[in-house]
Amino acid sequence: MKFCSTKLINSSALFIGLAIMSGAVSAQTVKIGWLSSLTGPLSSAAVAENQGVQLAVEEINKAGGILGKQIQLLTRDTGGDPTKAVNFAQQLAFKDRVEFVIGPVNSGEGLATTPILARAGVPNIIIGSVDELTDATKYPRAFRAINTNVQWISTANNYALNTLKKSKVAIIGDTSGYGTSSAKTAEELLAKAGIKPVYSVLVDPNKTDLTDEMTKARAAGADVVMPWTAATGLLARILNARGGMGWNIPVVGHPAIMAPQIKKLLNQPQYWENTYAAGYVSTSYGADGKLPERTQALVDKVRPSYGGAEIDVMFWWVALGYDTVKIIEYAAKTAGSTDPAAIQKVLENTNKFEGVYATYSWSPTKRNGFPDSNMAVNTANTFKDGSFKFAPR
Amino acid sequence: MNQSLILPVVSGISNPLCSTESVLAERKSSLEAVNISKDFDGVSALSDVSLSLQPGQVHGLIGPNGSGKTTLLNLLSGYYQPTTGSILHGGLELALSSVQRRAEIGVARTFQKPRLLPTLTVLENAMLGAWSHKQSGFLATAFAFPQVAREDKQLREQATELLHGMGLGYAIGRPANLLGHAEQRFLEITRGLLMKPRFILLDEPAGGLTEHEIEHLGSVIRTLRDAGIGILLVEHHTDFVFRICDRVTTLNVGKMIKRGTPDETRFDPEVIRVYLGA
Amino acid sequence: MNNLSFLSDRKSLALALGLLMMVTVPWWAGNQYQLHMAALICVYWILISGLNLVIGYTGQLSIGHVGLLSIGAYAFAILAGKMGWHPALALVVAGALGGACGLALGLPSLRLPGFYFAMTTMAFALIVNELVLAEVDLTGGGIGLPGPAFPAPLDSPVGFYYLAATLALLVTWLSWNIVRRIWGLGLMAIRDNPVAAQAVGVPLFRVKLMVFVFSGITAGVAGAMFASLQSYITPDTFIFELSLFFFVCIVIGGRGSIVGPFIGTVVLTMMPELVAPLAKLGHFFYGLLLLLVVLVVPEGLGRVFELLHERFWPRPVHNDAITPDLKRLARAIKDQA
Amino acid sequence: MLTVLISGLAIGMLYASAALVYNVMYSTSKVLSVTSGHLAMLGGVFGAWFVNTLQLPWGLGLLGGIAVGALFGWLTEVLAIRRVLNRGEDHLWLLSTLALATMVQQGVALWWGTEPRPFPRLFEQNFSSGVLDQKFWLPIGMTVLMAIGLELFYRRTMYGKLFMAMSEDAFAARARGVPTDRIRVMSYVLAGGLGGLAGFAAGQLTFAYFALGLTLTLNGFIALAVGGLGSNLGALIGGTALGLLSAFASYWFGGEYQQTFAVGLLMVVLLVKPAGLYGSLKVRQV
Repeated sequence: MKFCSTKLINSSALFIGLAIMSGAVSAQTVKIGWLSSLTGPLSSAAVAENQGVQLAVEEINKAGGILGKQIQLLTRDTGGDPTKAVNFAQQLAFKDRVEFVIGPVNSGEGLATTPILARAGVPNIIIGSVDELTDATKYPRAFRAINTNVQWISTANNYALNTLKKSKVAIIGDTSGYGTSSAKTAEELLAKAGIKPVYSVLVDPNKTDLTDEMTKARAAGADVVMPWTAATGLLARILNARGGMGWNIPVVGHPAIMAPQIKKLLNQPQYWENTYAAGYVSTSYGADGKLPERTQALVDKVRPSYGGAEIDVMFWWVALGYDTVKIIEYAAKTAGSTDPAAIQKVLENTNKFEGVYATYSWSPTKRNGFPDSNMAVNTANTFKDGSFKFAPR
Repeated sequence: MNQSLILPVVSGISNPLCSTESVLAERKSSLEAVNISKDFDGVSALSDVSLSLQPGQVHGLIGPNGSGKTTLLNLLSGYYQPTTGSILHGGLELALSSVQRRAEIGVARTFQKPRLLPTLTVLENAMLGAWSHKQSGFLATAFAFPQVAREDKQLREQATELLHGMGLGYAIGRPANLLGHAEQRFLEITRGLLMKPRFILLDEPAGGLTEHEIEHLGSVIRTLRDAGIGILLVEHHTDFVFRICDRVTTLNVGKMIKRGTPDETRFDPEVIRVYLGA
Repeated sequence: MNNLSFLSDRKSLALALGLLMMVTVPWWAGNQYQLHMAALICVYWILISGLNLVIGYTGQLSIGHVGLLSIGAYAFAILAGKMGWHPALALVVAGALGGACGLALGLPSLRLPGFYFAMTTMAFALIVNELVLAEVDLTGGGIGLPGPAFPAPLDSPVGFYYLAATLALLVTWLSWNIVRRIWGLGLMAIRDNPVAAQAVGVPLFRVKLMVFVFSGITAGVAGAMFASLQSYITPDTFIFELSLFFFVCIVIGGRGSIVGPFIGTVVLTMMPELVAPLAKLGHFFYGLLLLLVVLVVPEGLGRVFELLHERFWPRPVHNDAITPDLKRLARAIKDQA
Repeated sequence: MLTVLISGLAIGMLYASAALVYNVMYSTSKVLSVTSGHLAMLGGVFGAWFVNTLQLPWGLGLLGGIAVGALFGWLTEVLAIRRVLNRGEDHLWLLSTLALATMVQQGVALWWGTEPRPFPRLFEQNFSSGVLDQKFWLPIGMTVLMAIGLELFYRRTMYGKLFMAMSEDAFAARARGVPTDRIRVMSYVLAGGLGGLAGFAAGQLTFAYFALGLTLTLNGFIALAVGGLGSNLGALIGGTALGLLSAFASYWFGGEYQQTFAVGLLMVVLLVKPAGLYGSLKVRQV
């Protein structure tokens, strides 16, 4: 008994010691927590974003860091599991005492971590697209860098309805969390435009063949198919079904349908034609075949890590990751400190901060920094070196 | 249903032609198999066998391998249900009732190969026998109502007493998987006794025991008999059977070929022919 | 590990120590993160100690309890969140609902042989997730629901921890009461030798069902606490691997033990947090652990300590012959009646 | 509508093949291995790896897929079955195979990635051939062949007869001098090979995807339980029923309730006829 009680005291002393130490460390560095899902499902986006984050941190540290302090990046691999994400969020906020948190990548995790980080008062750069993630009153220090799901969907809808002049929409979502919610949002937005989808279905992301659904869509008289799922397998099967049926109608939907790995899953390359998705001005080749110079500059910086070869990931993930750190740098420099309140003040009065991925503006009432004007529609099969051509207008 | 009624040991009860009231008394308390037949998918294992197990009587059941001894025992204890015929206790039809129901009525049994809980102690194995007449329910136990502890203590003492009585006192805290063969057999009988049985069916209890241990087994069985418990003894060890049984039933290929006192059985030519040998 | 023999001094000392540790966690936990982990362990344990009766004692291998956890969590989030009930009430209802679903699942499945049962429970977990996703209006579908906090003072990390710890202790106490009495013997008889269990009159199905419903209730309560602790629940929280985790905690802890699975829960919950590489390996690691335990010490790690114990303090095995004390036997039988 | 039928049939036959794999392992060991579905997953993933990554001709890829499956089958027997059966506690094999299944699934996820990857086209065929597409007919044909092959194997060959003898009564077989341990190993290798074959045949349907295993383990089991444990005909029928059910269910009601329907089928069958259509759950306790 006695022995153990002393042990207990020791242990508590140890913990206190740790706490002090961590406090001491944070004196010379700026700690940024990076909740990433580098493994597990949907890791591809996270891996690409991680490139950008790492690059930005190296740059800034080479250039002398933020406010003379080196950035200490604490990467935590959540494996896409919300429970782990919550644990790590707690760890970063209360054990490691980070000044900023980037992420997490998946909305499912973000929905769980954002309230926690808000309670801890840690400024949080949101890179999940689900709309519920930001709320100026509930999560005053959560600022979204990525576009919202609504922006994606409305961009796609807008293109389908107004540019392609299609009105008989078939919506295909998957039964995963993201799929169900997106399909729902898509229907609501269409309803706003006074359009009711002629056909709408949710399918299992691992369903082996989409011919039935596509046949029904055709039977329903659809003239455009809008898939809302991030599951590459499913997207590829939709395109394969369309190709197999020889049914040449446009497919407009989630950016994942432009992902290079889709190409590999297609029965024939031409099945990728007449396929469009919401994308970004920053990662689209202009009429002159050039990228915006900020993007081009970043591409050149990243190139070496690809051994000079072509970039085989969607480059906007990299750009987004890069920007998240740059936003933090900008906020800290402008505020002259890493005091959370000051950071919030700066960020919510940000007008047109020019990043690579987008030009961000937040206000005291607005936490979604990504402007509609930066959205674009790309043609899927124009993937080249990480970016795309604009869809025909 | 818990109190086992104990009748005085009447000798030579089983003469079918005796006064009606004693017949009723028997009926009331005996465990009877009446014209039982059992087929296993078409193959007959028992046909038209009757057996009446009286309280305070040791009833031997002998016969060559595959003559249906264990089948009959399984029918009495409820693991099988008879194809035809009935199993009665005190005029109560049991043929279709579950094993558990018979445990409640007070039919205990042991197995050819003792079935104990290896990781539990001797005491715990014995206590398990008290299941069917314990009073404390699941919730009462979960919330540790006082009477639960009281009952537990009581069962513990009963088990301890019985174990000492059976001569297992020295092993009381030992896990069952460390027990010798004889110890296992005796422990299984003790578990049966914790059931407050009216009848206990022993499936080859002397199997694998030394002469000395068989002696002890015999004295134990006699003690149980004197306590008014009816004992069915399925055994190959015939002179042991003839030594302690009051009645002996002999089976051969699923049919009863002899029922009588040990002496009648021992010198019955048919029994000698099919089983005992010259 | 033998729960029926009365607590020896060493055991009660350990117990006292354990309690002291639990009560003092908020003091020696360096920060809120450690407190969160402690609370998480308690919440997991609420479920696992109930599940332990099913798996560890009755030997029914349920790999679907994440489904019951999910039901409890959503019930709590919907009642206390959307409908604005008092969290305490919602907690109770979540437990009751968990129990009801346990009953609904147990009725058809508990009669089935082991593998059939395991697969059915697993399928149940999948179905629950499927329905949660489908019933968008009720559960928020893929977006999920916020898990409401308890009223002050239970809304603070310390307060919540004490709530969780109290419930964990309560459930532990309940299951301990079960296993140390004759009921525990009945359960283990079902696990180790159903035939013998029948012979002494244990109604296999009824008892299995009772225990399973009990575990359903604890799972429901755990779910409610989980929702509140996580502060937000989505379907991707309740993955099959979580079931596997509960399962592994019990199996490596040791069948027929309460302490073992508890240690298992603590260690397995902390390990990925402490040892980063394991987080990468993820569930591969659980698989490996499970395999090692099954192959090396199927009785669970608890058994290892027993073996060591017997190694250093061997219990004297003097083989005296059986010599019945017939008078005592006769008396004992009479006294019983 | 026809495509619903065919795709349902194809996926159903894949389930059936998983059920066959269950049966082969069960016949000699009375073990239902959780790894049954993962064998097919391995066949698909390694098939794709051999052909797409290593650029082997698909014939070799096929052999490779079968080999990997057989290897893992053998591994299952050695690691998860042999020692556990000697212990004779009937629940342990469930734990050990579950453990092994988890390990192989996570291992493949770490090595191969969690995104589905393409599987090579085996025969020259126009992609617009709809219901005649090889991606449907390969798994269907292959599973039927497997079932017939197994029946012939059991009836005609010496080893097949030994398998049967063992599944009838292992002790008696051992007593009659059948090398039961060796036969058991063989059955697991055979099961592994068949699983790999099935996974390869269905590769174009499922893509090379790490999570296929658990799905097949569950649905294959449902097919097995519906058709009846130990019966290959039952496996085919159960698989077909399940495949068509989920196909039409998701065609009429959308994909949200697929699993619910599948398990509904299982529950109904188990309640009405616990032994399944053609099976026999022999439970002799005393």
